[in-house]
Amino acid sequence: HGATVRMGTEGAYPPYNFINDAGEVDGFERELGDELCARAELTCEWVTNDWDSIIPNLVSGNYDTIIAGMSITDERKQVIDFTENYTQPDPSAFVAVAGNDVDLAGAVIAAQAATIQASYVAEMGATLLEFATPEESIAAVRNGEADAVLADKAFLAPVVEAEADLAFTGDDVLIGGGVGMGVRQSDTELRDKFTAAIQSMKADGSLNAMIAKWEIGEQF
Amino acid sequence: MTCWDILSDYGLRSLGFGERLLPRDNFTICQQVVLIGSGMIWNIYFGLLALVSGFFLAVATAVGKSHHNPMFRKPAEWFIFVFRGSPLFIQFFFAYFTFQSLKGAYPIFTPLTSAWLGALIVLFLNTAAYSAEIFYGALMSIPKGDIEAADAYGMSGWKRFRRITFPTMLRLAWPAYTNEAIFLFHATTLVFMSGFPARSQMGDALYYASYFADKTFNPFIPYPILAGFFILLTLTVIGTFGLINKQLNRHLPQTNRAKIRLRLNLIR
Amino acid sequence: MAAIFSFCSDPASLEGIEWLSCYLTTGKHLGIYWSIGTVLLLLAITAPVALFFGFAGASAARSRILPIAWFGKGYTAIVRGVPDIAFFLFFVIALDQFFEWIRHEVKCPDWDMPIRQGNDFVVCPEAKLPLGTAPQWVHETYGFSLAVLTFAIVFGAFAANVLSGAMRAVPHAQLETAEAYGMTQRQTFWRVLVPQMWVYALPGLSNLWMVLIKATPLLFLLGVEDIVYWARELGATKTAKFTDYPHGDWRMWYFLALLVFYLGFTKVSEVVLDKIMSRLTRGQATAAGEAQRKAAA
Amino acid sequence: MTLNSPVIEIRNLHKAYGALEVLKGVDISAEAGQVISLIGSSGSGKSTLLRCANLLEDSQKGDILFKGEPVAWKGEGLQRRPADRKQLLRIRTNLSMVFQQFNLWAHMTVLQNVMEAPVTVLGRDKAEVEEKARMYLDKVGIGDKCDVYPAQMSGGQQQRAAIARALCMEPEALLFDEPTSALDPELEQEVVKVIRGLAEEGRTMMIVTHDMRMARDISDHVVFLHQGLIEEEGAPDALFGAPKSERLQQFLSHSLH
Amino acid sequence: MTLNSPVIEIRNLHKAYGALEVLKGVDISAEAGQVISLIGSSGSGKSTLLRCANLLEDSQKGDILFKGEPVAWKGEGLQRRPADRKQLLRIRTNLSMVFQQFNLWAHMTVLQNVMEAPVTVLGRDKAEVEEKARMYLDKVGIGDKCDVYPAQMSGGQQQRAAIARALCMEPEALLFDEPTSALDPELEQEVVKVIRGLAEEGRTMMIVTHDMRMARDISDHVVFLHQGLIEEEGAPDALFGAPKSERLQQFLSHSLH
Ligand SMILES: Nc1ncnc2c1ncn2[C@@H]1O[C@H](COP(=O)(O)OP(=O)(O)OP(=O)(O)O)[C@@H](O)[C@H]1O
Ligand SMILES: Nc1ncnc2c1ncn2[C@@H]1O[C@H](COP(=O)(O)OP(=O)(O)OP(=O)(O)O)[C@@H](O)[C@H]1O
Ligand SMILES: [Mg+2]
Ligand SMILES: [Mg+2]
Repeated sequence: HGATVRMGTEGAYPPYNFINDAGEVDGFERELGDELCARAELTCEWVTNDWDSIIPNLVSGNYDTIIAGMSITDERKQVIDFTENYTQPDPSAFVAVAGNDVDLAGAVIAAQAATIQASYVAEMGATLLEFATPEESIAAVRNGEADAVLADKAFLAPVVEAEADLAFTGDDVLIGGGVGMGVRQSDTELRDKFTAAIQSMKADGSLNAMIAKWEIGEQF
Repeated sequence: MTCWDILSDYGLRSLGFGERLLPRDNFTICQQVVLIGSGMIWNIYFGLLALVSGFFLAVATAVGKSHHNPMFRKPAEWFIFVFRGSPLFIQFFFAYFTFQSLKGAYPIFTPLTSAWLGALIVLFLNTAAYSAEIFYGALMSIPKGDIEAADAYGMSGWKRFRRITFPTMLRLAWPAYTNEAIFLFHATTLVFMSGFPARSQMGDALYYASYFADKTFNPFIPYPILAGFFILLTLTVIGTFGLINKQLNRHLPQTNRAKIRLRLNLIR
Repeated sequence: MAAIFSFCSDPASLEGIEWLSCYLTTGKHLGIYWSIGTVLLLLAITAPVALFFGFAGASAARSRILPIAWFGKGYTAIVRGVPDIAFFLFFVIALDQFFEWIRHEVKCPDWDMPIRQGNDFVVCPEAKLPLGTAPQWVHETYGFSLAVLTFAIVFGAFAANVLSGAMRAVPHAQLETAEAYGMTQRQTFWRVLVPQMWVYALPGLSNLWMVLIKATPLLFLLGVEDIVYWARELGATKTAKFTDYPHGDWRMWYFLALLVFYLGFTKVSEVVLDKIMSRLTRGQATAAGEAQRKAAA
Repeated sequence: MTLNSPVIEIRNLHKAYGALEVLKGVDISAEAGQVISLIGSSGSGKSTLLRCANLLEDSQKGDILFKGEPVAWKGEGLQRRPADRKQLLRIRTNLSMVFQQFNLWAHMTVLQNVMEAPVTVLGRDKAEVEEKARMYLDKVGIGDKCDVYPAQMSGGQQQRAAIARALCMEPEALLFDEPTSALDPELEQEVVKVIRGLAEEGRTMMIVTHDMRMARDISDHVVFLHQGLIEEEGAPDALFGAPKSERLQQFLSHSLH
Repeated sequence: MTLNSPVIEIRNLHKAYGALEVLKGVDISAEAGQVISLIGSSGSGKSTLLRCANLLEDSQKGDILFKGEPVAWKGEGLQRRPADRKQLLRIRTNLSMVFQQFNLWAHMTVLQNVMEAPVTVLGRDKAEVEEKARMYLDKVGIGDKCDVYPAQMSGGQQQRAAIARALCMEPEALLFDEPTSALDPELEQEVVKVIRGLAEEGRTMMIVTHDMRMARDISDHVVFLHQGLIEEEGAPDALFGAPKSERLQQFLSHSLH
């Protein structure tokens, strides 16, 4: 096998990435990442890092890729490079207490701080309530602090499924341009290797199978 | 857009005045300085109010802890122990949780779940506990002759405390208390970081600094700006506390104070 | 996954205490137990190093050689000014880059590409700290050492302030006497000033220790997993899809456990500090010495 | 409180520091206007006795009466403490002490030191007290040092400030612990004069001193303390003129000329 | 350094605390084995003079010579400081001082206090020093208090510990600031004996005292300080027997019997 590549992830965003019962990184991106590494003939090591400092640490060389459910946006592209996206643009969705009809434009809406969803809520004119973790933003809806929460649909779906008193509300919104792997801009070689691997997975359908398995959303 | 425009648009953004939306692209240094500076309003608000109110509770608690009667001593000891013994973010967590259930039961408690009041209460209790321990330590190192003379002249209770014990305690505690004041101002950065939610993007200096760090992905601009603001704030605190310290130590012979200076003595 | 208890192979069928004992011994929970050790180790190393920095800073601030005095004063004033969290958000990265840059200059003199490429910081592979090929534990150890260094720098500044206050609190007559007996400044410093200053310094230092204990969650900003990270992670709502042990929002219970841990740790610290303090105040003409005497009488 | 009862009365007082027994049963009584001198070698327990009389130290056995009113105790032996705080304060405001180590409050100027207790404890008028304080400071010869801090004064000046502080309380009884130890003979005479004046005003005094001449000059009654017990006591002329106990004879042999 | 030069010589010494001029030109010289007493009223500058001699205070004008070697200065007036730290240390190790307020080191037991300087400054053998320290402590009568802290001793005991500490240095010259102020006459005689013994060994001493009898008994030369100047000096018999200046006559009138 070839060079060692350190894969940086957050480990707190199921189904994309989370820590399983054994204490290891698991989820859609873990499976995907391992497969991509195999195809690109690289040895991969998994590293968890706080969301807030995940890009600075990549840029500074503490790991080589970000594979953490990170949507490709223009802002981010100014600082790091992305591989080709490995999910379709992922819809975000509102969740409120079941049975409550929320007027989203005038409501208090919770979101995780420093996410594209937080920016979106600020722009749509609703009162934004920012929490440090996605967990807290859902808890705010449960206990009435906020009328609704906006987050990735794939993240919310299992929660709504498990809890009867929460339900989707309003229309889904499309923010961001699908999820890709982030690499340093100077690391074009690595980016191309992974893009090639992703393309090959798209071509043989194995990526769609994985997306279906983890219920990530639309397929290619 | 000139820097003046930015100042009028965002100078009071942390309080909800000015532009509704935060800047989203083409970030300038000026924007970062103005917004982070605007956030400092909250840090100063929390720090100052908690410090001043906490001082009184701290003195009372320190006296309670040094009291021979367990009725006063025990509660003081427990208060100090619990608030000094647990991390601030856990205190924020439980306070937020408690305030929420209070609010559920009685609507008058609604303001408690907002940072301006809820977090202030937590910071107030927290700094009171830390300061109380400092004051208690100072109480314990007061020269016994001073207290003895007061006793012998029939000074007791409040009088002895106000005239003899308290000034000496303050003098001895001051350097450590200065540290505590600084820690408190630093701790105010945790309010929106891990305690209370920020509403409509009204946050403190760290909130805006991390907003910019998150948008520009460059930690080397917003955080040093934040650090710069805090250094200014801290120097102000150190300066103010230093003036008070001079006042507290005015009885020490001036010549001696200047004279006894020792060289760097790291190696024996 | 190798479970500790044999009956844990099918968690869904378990209940009550058996479920709990399986739950609490998952690999994830072993992570939090392990991190307790990490935190304790961090404190055990940081405290003496920070004390040393503080001592050096306080001594420097007293120095007669002006540049040294300025350095000491500047260090205590500036470093105390920056919230530790801000330190961890940018200073550590800068420190890390600084080390790598030095290594780069030494190890790769013929490197022709710029170190700053746009936003990226690129040094030659041999200069990376730790090497890109190093196993994960080396990376964690490195992050850990950076954390120790940063904590020591930050808390050293506060310790310096406490210590220089304590040095000033030692009655002047005590030092003067030593000088009168022909002790050199160094001897006066080590034989009289330093032993006597602890009584005045200990309350402030113990406060610093208490603050330091609670600063460990910052470790995660450096990629070192500490107990608070794990408590947040473990306490969050778990849906059946991603775990064999689904549960609701249990952060409350995990935070309670953390609370107990911190309070216990504080208690132990207090007992030890009290012991030291009562040793220091024995026979002294202070309120504490007097209380001690009256209590022993 | 009977009319003729002594102002200070100490009965069978026992006091130990840990295992070290310092006072082993001491009886002393001082009537109004009386001056009692305590003499004895260093470490014999003189300071301790004064401090017990002022209730600064807890004693283990025996009674202390102030104007016939016995101090109320609670607890036994090493646990014995004064029971009544009000009583304690009442006694102390009527009893001023000059400490062997002066114990001036370091954070106050000399004038503040002197004014402190009359103003805060007795609640006297500030302007009046200041006038008095300056008068007493003049009396002991340091009227020009009103605004300096104790650390800026010579030993003798500090001692005089401590005396002025005690005088300014104008208490019924005064306890002096070696009040002239740091003073030259001239000033000592001044202090002796002051003490005489106080006695004439009817104030009661207990004075610890190493100066036999002073003890002889000013006291109505002299007590010789030896190893925690009263070895001998009596009128100064009798005691100094014809000491009975061997120990006292030896002690005095060094100071008589 | 000439052979017969005085051990301590002070020439035209001026010293002020801020605006307060304390010494206004004092000359004193003490030859080997000589005992010089300094008398004078409280606040006249006696302690200040001793402290200047020991270089604990910076003086503004005048010279200080130790065994003929003048102290090197740098700076002028209020900025004048000793220039040579080595010299400073050399002088101080040969010169021990007993302070008016004793200044025992609070964090050390009595024995440690006495042993400290000989061991760390002179680098003497610890076991030997301990033996000597115990000997000196016995000599001043507090051999049983070796292991207590200063705060646990009576005033006189602390003073004796301070004397033992100075003696244990076995220096060429000693400066005593009211070494018997807290001692009873009996102990005072002991101390006088000790001082005589030291003088016989050839050690030089300067003693500040308020005890005229002691000054007369032990000194070779007495200096009367008044308002920062030497008002009169001479052999004790001459000075005490027939004081010339009016001020001294008045001063002594109080202590002569
Ligand atoms: N640190 C100081 N700062 C200012 N003035 C001082 C200081 N120390 C002493 N003085 C003043 O200097 C004068 C001389 O003081 P010094 O201690 O030398 O007197 P002294 O002759 O030893 O008197 P005593 O017999 O009372 O000890 C006094 O008037 C005193 O107030
Ligand atoms: N705080 C204390 N702890 C323990 N022992 C003490 C304490 N204070 C005094 N002593 C001891 O008690 C004894 C009597 O002390 P005290 O101070 O009463 O003596 P004194 O008669 O006043 O002597 P002096 O004339 O030297 O002042 C001494 O042996 C002393 O060592
Ligand atoms: Mg005494
Ligand atoms: Mg003096």
